[in-house]
Amino acid sequence: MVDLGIKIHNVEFKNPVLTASGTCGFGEELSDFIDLSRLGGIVVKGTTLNHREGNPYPRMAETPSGMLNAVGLQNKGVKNFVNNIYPRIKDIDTNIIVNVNGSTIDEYIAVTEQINELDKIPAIELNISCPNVKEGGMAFGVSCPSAEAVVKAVRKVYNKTLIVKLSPNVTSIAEIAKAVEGQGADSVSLINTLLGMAIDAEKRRPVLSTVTGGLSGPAVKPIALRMVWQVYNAVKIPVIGMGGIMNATDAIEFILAGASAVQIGTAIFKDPTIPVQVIDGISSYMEKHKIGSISELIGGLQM
Amino acid sequence: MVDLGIKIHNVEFKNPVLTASGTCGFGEELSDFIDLSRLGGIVVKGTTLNHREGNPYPRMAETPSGMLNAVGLQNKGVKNFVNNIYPRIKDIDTNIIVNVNGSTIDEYIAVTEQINELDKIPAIELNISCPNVKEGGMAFGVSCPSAEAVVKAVRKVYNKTLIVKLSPNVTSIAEIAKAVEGQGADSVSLINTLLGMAIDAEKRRPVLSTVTGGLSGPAVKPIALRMVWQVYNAVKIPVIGMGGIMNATDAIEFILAGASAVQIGTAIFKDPTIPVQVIDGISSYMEKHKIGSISELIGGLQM
Amino acid sequence: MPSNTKGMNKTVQDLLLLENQQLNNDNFLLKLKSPVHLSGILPGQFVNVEIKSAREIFLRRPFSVLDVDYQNQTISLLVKILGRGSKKLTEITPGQKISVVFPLGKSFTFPDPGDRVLLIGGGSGVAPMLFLAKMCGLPADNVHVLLGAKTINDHINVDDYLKFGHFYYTTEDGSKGERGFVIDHPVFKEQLSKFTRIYTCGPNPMMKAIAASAKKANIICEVSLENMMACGFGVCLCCVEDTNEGHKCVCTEGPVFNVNDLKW
Amino acid sequence: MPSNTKGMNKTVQDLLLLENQQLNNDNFLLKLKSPVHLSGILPGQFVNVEIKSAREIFLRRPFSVLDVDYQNQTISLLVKILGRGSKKLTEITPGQKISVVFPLGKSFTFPDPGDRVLLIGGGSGVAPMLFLAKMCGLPADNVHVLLGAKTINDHINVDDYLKFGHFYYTTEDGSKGERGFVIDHPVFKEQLSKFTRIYTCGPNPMMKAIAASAKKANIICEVSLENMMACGFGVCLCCVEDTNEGHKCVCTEGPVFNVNDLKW
Ligand SMILES: Cc1cc2nc3c(=O)[nH]c(=O)nc-3n(C[C@H](O)[C@H](O)[C@H](O)COP(=O)(O)OP(=O)(O)OC[C@H]3O[C@@H](n4cnc5c(N)ncnc54)[C@H](O)[C@@H]3O)c2cc1C
Ligand SMILES: Cc1cc2nc3c(=O)[nH]c(=O)nc-3n(C[C@H](O)[C@H](O)[C@H](O)COP(=O)(O)OP(=O)(O)OC[C@H]3O[C@@H](n4cnc5c(N)ncnc54)[C@H](O)[C@@H]3O)c2cc1C
Ligand SMILES: Cc1cc2nc3c(=O)[nH]c(=O)nc-3n(C[C@H](O)[C@H](O)[C@H](O)COP(=O)(O)O)c2cc1C
Ligand SMILES: Cc1cc2nc3c(=O)[nH]c(=O)nc-3n(C[C@H](O)[C@H](O)[C@H](O)COP(=O)(O)O)c2cc1C
Ligand code: FES
Ligand code: FES
Repeated sequence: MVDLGIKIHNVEFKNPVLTASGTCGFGEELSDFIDLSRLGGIVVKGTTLNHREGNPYPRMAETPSGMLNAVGLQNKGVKNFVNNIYPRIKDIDTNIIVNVNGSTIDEYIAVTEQINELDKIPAIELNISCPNVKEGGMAFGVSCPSAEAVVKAVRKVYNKTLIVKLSPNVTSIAEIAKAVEGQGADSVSLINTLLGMAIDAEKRRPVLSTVTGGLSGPAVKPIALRMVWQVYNAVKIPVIGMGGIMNATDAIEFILAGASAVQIGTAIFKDPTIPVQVIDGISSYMEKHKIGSISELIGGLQM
Repeated sequence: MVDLGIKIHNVEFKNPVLTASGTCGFGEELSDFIDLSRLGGIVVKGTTLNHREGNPYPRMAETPSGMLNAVGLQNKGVKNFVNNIYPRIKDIDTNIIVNVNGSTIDEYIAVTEQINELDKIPAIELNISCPNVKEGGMAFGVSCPSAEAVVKAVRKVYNKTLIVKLSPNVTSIAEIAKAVEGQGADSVSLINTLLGMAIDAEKRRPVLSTVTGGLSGPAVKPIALRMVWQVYNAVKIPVIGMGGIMNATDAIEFILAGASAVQIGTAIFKDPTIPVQVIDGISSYMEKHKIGSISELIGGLQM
Repeated sequence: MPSNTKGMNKTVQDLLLLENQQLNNDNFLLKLKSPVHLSGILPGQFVNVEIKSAREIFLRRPFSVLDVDYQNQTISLLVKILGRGSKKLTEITPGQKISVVFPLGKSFTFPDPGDRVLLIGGGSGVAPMLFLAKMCGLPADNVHVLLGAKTINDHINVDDYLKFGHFYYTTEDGSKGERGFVIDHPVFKEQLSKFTRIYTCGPNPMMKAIAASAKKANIICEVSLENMMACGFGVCLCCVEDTNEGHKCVCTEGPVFNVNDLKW
Repeated sequence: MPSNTKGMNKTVQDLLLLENQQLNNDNFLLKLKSPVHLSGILPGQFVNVEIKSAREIFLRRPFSVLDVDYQNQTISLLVKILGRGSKKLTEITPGQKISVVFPLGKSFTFPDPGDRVLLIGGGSGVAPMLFLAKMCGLPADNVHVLLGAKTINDHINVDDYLKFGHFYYTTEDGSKGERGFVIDHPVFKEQLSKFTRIYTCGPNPMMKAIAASAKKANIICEVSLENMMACGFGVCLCCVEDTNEGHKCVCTEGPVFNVNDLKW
């Protein structure tokens, strides 16, 4: 038996495969398809202080080997999560992580404080990289000072594991990673979606109601891998990698590039059993290559 | 008959379809496949002051709907271009544009000065965005001050049409575009390749000799479209769009987003007749939609 | 019978293509064999189909259930060629396997005994209407099915379903049935008040026109929407429709909606 | 006869797949019909094949020419399943069209009359060796063909070519011909000096070992390289091999190189 267990800061994961925020609902939606307790973790849909309706329809465009989305953080607000959702999902035998969002630093703080009260939430993923909201979101994640400010503020009110989710829409993601590490982030996760656009040539209109949206899926994998590798070489805290992972080989590539864990996003839309297939595939790979513990693979790229 | 003619600064193009630098050699290599005089223009392989061997093999990795390259500006230097290549290609009835590169500003100037002497080269494309060289290249294109410095220096020695080729590996491409416009660029072209990486999970090694390389092909189209649209809305000079164009519909999307002309790159590797197919496809589209002149389409996105 | 939300668990399965029959220019009937039972799949629900062989088709494509043979575990789809994905799907040959996620969405609310129902289908929206006619449990005299198309060649053969109700047709060029749109047909224009429920699936403009008349006449009306989907099972939030209660997911809270809940 | 560089213009054509024959576990013979004449295509040249039906195969795949029937305008390829692209290619059924760019690269330098040549093929490198044996214009007694494989099942049937030369085989497990690698075969190990030219195509380690012996014995040796390619016709500069004159494009300045030009 191979050992798939990893640790991010002080949270133990039975395996390094999590489902990505915004692509797995609150986990429950996948329970028909897979045994949720097999997952390393579930990062639930982005949560804000208040109820948000998100952006108008259409919110989606298919692109070569990928898709654009412009959901815009539709969610019923943190109160609803605490009162209605948390009780339903808290006993799933995996790590439930909440993806925390805000248009202002105060909102990030307010959401974090309420999540902090929830025993069974061992970590938050601070989303400073959502490209689909008018205020806040990605704006915080594309400059070092603003990224530092929000992480610093949240760190003050949160002493469990703080993961900061980085935007790929920057000149140097390694610098942003170092900046948030400097403010006490326990881990960074990357990448969020790349800002893209789709046009309907026949109608001569943008496809998305918001004109631009976030690109995800296999198309972005080469960029995501490069960024994980750059960030891994720049910071000491563990890196959680994602972007276009469709199978175990993709996941192993991210782990070799330096990811301690990976998240599966868009792939779930294609086939909600992929996260479990990835876990099984990593085991097989390790057996084939006689690797006893997944930690031997992390950053194991031979140069 | 529809009018496909466009003008960039004071260069007239019979149609808005050019072949992109590094993907069409010096044009000649395509002459078996297509009638070169049908093209709006040919942007020849990146040229440097001195002969460059480029990066070691392997230089290529296939990715989902795209590819990474790490050629690293292999070329025989500007002297060789002037003496051996220019005489062979100068009479092709299309606009031949030279893609100018340097590791230092002085090198950019030196190359430009030699190209400036060539009657039949109406424009240069200043490449400040090559991700595959250790010195210079993309470094110039990712910050406003360095982009301004090189454009300012080259502008002084060049009074034909100066196109500056921008890097997508930046937080705000619109700002870089405005900066180079401010230094007298006559046009901007975008996007160059996105920095990416590929890993061989079985060998646990990077696929490319240089670890990272430049991503191109349909995978990047949504990002390229978004950037063309952002830059079009930020500057007054004409924009030349590229990134993943595979057919006429793709080209029209770029034109609607604000491109006065487009370049076809990676698509040529799949099928060297694509540039001509794109020209014919744009004509058909215009006929179908009763558009007399291509200029009516430029930036014609209905919001 | 209430709308079905929990008939069987959602599942991803490789279904065997048994038949691929061209019905007319651009409509195909695909019959697929499932390795698992299909009990509880009801009219209005849909499946999400992977199209493997096509370059640059990344996401699955949703199709309504046209029919189910619960005993033989087969499911039929009506596929109209619209773009690249639907085209490729119609080119798959019997004997090949196709990955399908099912069952998805909520079914139509079944009529009460004594209801007189009008089912209106346009384009590929015919599929759920035929399945509903077959399954709704009303005597054929109380089931009236109005099908609209551009021209006679766009109508498919519905012989197998004629026993479940009275059928009416419109074409825009008058080549079959009444000339005009479905709302121009006498059964809709003149006899609407005879019906206690209307069900419809088809192009949005058609459904909106129907919904307006139904509201005016105060008749219960359910429509099946075809919003663009990425996942089909409620995790991506891409397929939303703006309703009186805010954005709702068409894939899980629909595709069937009571028009009174919509902002139409 | 000098090496061919300008036989016919390069072209992109849809070729009709006439035959797709499985030769053994993972080798297939594809015979394709061209709408244009094929004159001037010579051994060592290759074609670049589009693999349409496969998701996430973006670039074409290069394959050496195994044979040409100039009169009937057919071209044969030997395709060994290596990864996704070659696998998909072997699944295409006769009657379908495949887009192919050809002819690409330079051919082998043809031997002079009186030359005694040794042709050594390993794996799919067998293809250009068979074509060369057929085309080189020497009497069969002067053409010696040594083919290496892992085991007997990896050798393909070469009956059609036996008349063009003397054939020898090696397998790593001794199941056909001599046990060992090609360089362990007596014809190579003991009789090398009898040859005036060596041609080889196969895995790099094999070719490097052969090249080393050839250099030592001062015998002209040409190898055909299989570097990764994006375009196949000289525009991308991805396929370079480091030579004594710097980086050369394998697709246009090769794939055939004299080993003295390489940095091996
Ligand atoms: C719940 C539901 C049930 C459906 N039932 C049927 C059915 O029974 N029979 C049938 O033929 N079709 C049905 N459709 C529509 C079918 O999904 C689309 O025709 C198909 O996805 C188009 O794919 P394509 O690749 O051929 O088109 P593309 O080449 O992707 O696009 C062509 C056009 O179709 C539109 N389109 C693409 N994807 C979708 C999508 N997911 N939803 C709606 N429009 C889309 C695009 O905007 C574009 O204008 C249903 C759709 C939904 C959401
Ligand atoms: C000039 C030339 C002539 C060739 N002739 C033949 C022939 O006659 N018969 C034959 O079976 N094969 C031949 N090959 C090799 C053939 O091109 C590869 O086997 C094929 O491209 C693999 O594609 P794939 O999708 O199956 O593999 P992939 O799934 O893409 O990759 C599997 C493995 O193959 C390697 N590979 C992928 N693409 C290439 C490439 N373009 N060149 C070399 N290696 C590659 C990858 O590094 C990877 O390790 C030739 C190659 C060249 C360059
Ligand atoms: C429809 C959709 C919704 C998303 N919503 C969120 C979100 O709420 N919060 C967040 O941090 N990331 C969100 N993401 C980004 C993903 O979590 C992930 O970072 C990105 O999609 C890249 O991974 P992938 O290519 O595997 O999908 C969303 C992505 C998609 C496609
Ligand atoms: C193999 C290769 C070599 C390239 N060389 C150059 C170059 O020398 N100079 C340059 O400005 N861009 C170069 N590019 C970038 C292309 O010109 C173009 O900007 C990019 O590939 C995006 O367009 P595409 O997706 O249509 O290829 C190169 C691209 C490729 C794939
Ligand atoms: S399609 Fe994903 S939530 Fe409806
Ligand atoms: S493969 Fe493009 S230059 Fe050789």
